[in-house]
Amino acid sequence: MEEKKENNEPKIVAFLCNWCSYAGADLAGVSRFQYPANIRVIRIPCSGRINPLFIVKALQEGADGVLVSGCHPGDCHYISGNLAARRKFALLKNFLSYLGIEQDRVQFSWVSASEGNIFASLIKKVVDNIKKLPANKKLVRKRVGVQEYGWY
Amino acid sequence: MGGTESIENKLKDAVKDLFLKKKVDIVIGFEKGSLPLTSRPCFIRSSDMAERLVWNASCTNNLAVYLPRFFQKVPRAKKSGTPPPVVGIVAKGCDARSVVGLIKEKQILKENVVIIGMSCQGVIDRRKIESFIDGSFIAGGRQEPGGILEITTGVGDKKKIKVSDVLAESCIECQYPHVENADVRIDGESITASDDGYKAIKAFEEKSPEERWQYFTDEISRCIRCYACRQACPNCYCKVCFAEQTLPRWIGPGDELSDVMIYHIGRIFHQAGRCVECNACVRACPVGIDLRLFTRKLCMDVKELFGYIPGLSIEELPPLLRFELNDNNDFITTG
Amino acid sequence: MSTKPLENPYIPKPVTIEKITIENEAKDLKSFRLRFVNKEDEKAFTYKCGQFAMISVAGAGECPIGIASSPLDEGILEFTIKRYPTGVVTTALHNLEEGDIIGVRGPCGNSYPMAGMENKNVVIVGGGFAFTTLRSTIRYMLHEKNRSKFKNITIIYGARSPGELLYKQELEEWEKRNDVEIFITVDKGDENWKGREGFVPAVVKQVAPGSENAIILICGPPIMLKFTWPPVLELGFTPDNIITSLERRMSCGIGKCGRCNIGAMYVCKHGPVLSYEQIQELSERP
Amino acid sequence: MLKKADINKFIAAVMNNGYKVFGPVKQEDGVSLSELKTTDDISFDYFNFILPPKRHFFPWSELLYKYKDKTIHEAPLPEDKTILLGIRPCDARSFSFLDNVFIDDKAVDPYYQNRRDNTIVISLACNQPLPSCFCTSVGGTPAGKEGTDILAYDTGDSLFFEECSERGSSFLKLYSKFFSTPDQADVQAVKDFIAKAEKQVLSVNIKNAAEKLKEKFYDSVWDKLSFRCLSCGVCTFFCPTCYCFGLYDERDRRIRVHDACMYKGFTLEASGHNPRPTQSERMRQRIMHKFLYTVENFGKIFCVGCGRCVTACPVNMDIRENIVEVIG
Repeated sequence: MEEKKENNEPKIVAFLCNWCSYAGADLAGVSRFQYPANIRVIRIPCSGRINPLFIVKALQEGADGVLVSGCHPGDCHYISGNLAARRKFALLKNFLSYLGIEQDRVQFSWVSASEGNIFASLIKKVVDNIKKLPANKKLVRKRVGVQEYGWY
Repeated sequence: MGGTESIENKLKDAVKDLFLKKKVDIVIGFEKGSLPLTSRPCFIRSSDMAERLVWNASCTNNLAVYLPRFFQKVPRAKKSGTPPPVVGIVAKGCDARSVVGLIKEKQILKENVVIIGMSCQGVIDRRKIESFIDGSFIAGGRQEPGGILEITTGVGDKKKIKVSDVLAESCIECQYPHVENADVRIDGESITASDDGYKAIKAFEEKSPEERWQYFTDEISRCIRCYACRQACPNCYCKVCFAEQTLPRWIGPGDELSDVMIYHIGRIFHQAGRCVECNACVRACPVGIDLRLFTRKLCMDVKELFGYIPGLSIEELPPLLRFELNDNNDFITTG
Repeated sequence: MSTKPLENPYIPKPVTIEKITIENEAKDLKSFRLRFVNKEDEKAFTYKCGQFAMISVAGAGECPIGIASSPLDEGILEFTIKRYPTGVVTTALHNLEEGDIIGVRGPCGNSYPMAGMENKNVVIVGGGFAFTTLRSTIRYMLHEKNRSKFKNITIIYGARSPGELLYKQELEEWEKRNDVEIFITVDKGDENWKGREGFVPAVVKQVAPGSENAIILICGPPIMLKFTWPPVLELGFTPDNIITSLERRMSCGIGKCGRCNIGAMYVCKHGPVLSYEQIQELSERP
Repeated sequence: MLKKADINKFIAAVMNNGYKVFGPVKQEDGVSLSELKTTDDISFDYFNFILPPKRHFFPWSELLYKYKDKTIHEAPLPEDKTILLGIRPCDARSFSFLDNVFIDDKAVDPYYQNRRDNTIVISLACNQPLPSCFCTSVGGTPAGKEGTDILAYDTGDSLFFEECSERGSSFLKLYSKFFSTPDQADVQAVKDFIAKAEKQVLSVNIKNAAEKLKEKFYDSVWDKLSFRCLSCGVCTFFCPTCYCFGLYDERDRRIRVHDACMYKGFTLEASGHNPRPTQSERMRQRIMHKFLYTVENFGKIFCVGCGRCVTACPVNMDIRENIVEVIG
């Protein structure tokens, strides 16, 4: 039922932590590392700020993918924000794929402020992964009510 | 053999004793319900009220859901400094684990709760009984010694059904039927702990993502958004649920299917590391959504990833409040 | 078979925000002057003093607000709206700018008994920003066409502090007039405040307006109402001559959605204006 | 009379005339009121539908208008010609109650009215009341005619149709070729049928409930009753006569959705004030609304005795016991 059409220009929401990944993205830009323009960056104070609902909501609002990136484990500006977050992320990723949402739809990574090149290659990888998926149709706001769905 | 009736008498005596010794102010237990083969929560406030208590396979509710309200400030409460009451609770294994969870989350005071630990023989699933009696309804019924239910059907037939044949799925799969931390213990026969290793969940995982999504969609599309699953859950004590928050408004109030899904994803995810698999949400659901298949996935993951089982110890920190530097990092995408 | 309705009562009419006035120091009270986009809507929207309307902000929702302009103010509608940090619609409203379009639905509810007030002394007691519908009434009564219909008019208006007084310019104008007596009080004044200090019930006692052939309109927060009833009754006002206005959360404004009822009385349909006598008959005293 | 074997032909003829037919359809978890796709789907093997049929007139969620380019685009009013088949008399009765609310002289709800005008209700007399039923105590009967256009009796292998409104009889006339004239035995069978069903319904003594409730407003009984309640609102969602709703904006559109008086947020004002702050007030509101306020406003108890709230409640709050306890 899903059309298997290639998803050429996916929209990806990237939540980047202020202290590492956002700075990493900055560095990638300053250093002129090329990466695909599919990401829409949202700066967050720490990957620990991520409420799992942010990710789910991004998918609902039509994002084809979500990337959350923070400091490397142990390097968190707030000491342990990313470690606490990692447990949530592990559960969320498993849970969403259990419900039938593609594994690569939601991705997590660690990028430090000095890793501009890694940031660029990460984005390339993430975009490539998501391009292989069909356009996000599953959790997207459909404007279809439960009633239209058939069950009364 | 200790049938439910003798357990019931023991329970009554124990509760009376608690009142006589002034150890409790109130006891939450079960009384006979208004429909055949039902029991419902009741609040015992004196020793002579203890006669109302019943104990049988239809004592399905998780009574821990009532506990937080004894320790919360209610809008009309008197401002006097009366101390919170000591509350006794008739608890099955799952209820007791919920109590532990509530104590851990500081919703109730440990010293103000008296756990009356029952030996649980499992509870029935009414939907299963209904399937046993070929589309008729339960017009009457009672539980006989030896775990037999005698059911009168709508057409007047009498049928005997073994309790064990109509046990709720959660009881069949129950890993911890025993109340470990009981203050008062009512002994008797109980079901044996089973560990099926989350067979149903693993079987579901085997299906293709499309099939899984279809199943999830089919189930959730029946939701009428009454939020009974949330209200029946002892863990859902939030003053304002994310589903009803207005600033920001996470989900719209309409019949948008994705909103309903997000409600369920959100609610289930909030149970991560807290859900004791008591099945209260499933039972409360008036349209019979198979929530269990989804809630248990998180229980399984929490157990497998973090080795944590909710409700066993008060001291152990819940999994999402802890972390290790060498936690599972396999899911991380590297650049 | 019943006849088809002329108009769908759930559809708001578009209005343009013509002017926004910040009314108080805390800046959480703003007056919005609105003008209908369509002339026919303006004609259809005939209201009386004391009625309210449902104000819609697209994307945020709808809430009931008392009409602050007088029916004689042609072409415009005015509302004074307090912003609550927890209120979705009021917050959205306060973020709007002049020229934006919002929706208005109504008018809803009943009105002050203007006909019954004619040829009588009128006392108006207001507290806080509940003064809005009273302002509508005062403007209506002080209009040159109407002033002769009413006898003495006494206004008692209190606010928490001088900065919280609404419609300052108008208050000044009214103070200058000699056909209306006005007493303004604040709970606590500041260094520049030269007027009265004290709570509204106390001022009512001091001023002691005569109750003979008089009708009194009281509008304010519940705590003020509670303490204003006894002195007013003592002054000899009969319960049917004490008029007040209630508020409740509403959604439909036409007596259907079921949330504003106090007993069998729906505030949006049978209210919001009730006499003290009617309030005493309610099962639940507001 | 209509032979059950002929019902397919009858329904097919109705569908050919442009009617959408909603009837009892066998599904995985029991029979539910759904749109008939083919005439073979009908099943008369049910007691009552799980969900109340009020949703056909007053859907759970309904689009009122869209706001685009600074203008309001009204949603078209529903115009589908519809047949509701197999509604139980208790539920049909609820329609006549809802009419009072939505089609009153001051403000008419156009959505409700349009649906109501375009729908013919064919109810099916109840042959097997459930243990949770109490329709006779609130003024209904298992073969009540209120709110219905045509009432059918299931007499075994055929259906006995009785016209209950003008609309019903003019509708039936169009399809008279499917029907045979009932004989004496059939009429007798129907009479027996009603008598038998009526006997089975549980009776609850709620005489003068309205008057007694008036005095109970500040009674402590509400605290006691409501303590068990989880305030989940299942009772209101399942109640065929509960009609409270809310208007909400979802971005560019305004929708109307069911709401429930059992929720804390139902009456919560922006200022933080809540006139019904605890479950005790909310429970009082629900019971008073059904048994007192509507009696004062419309002269009717807004309960049809279908028993849905009794069976659906997760903690077995039984409205029959509650009302007796309050007025006791």
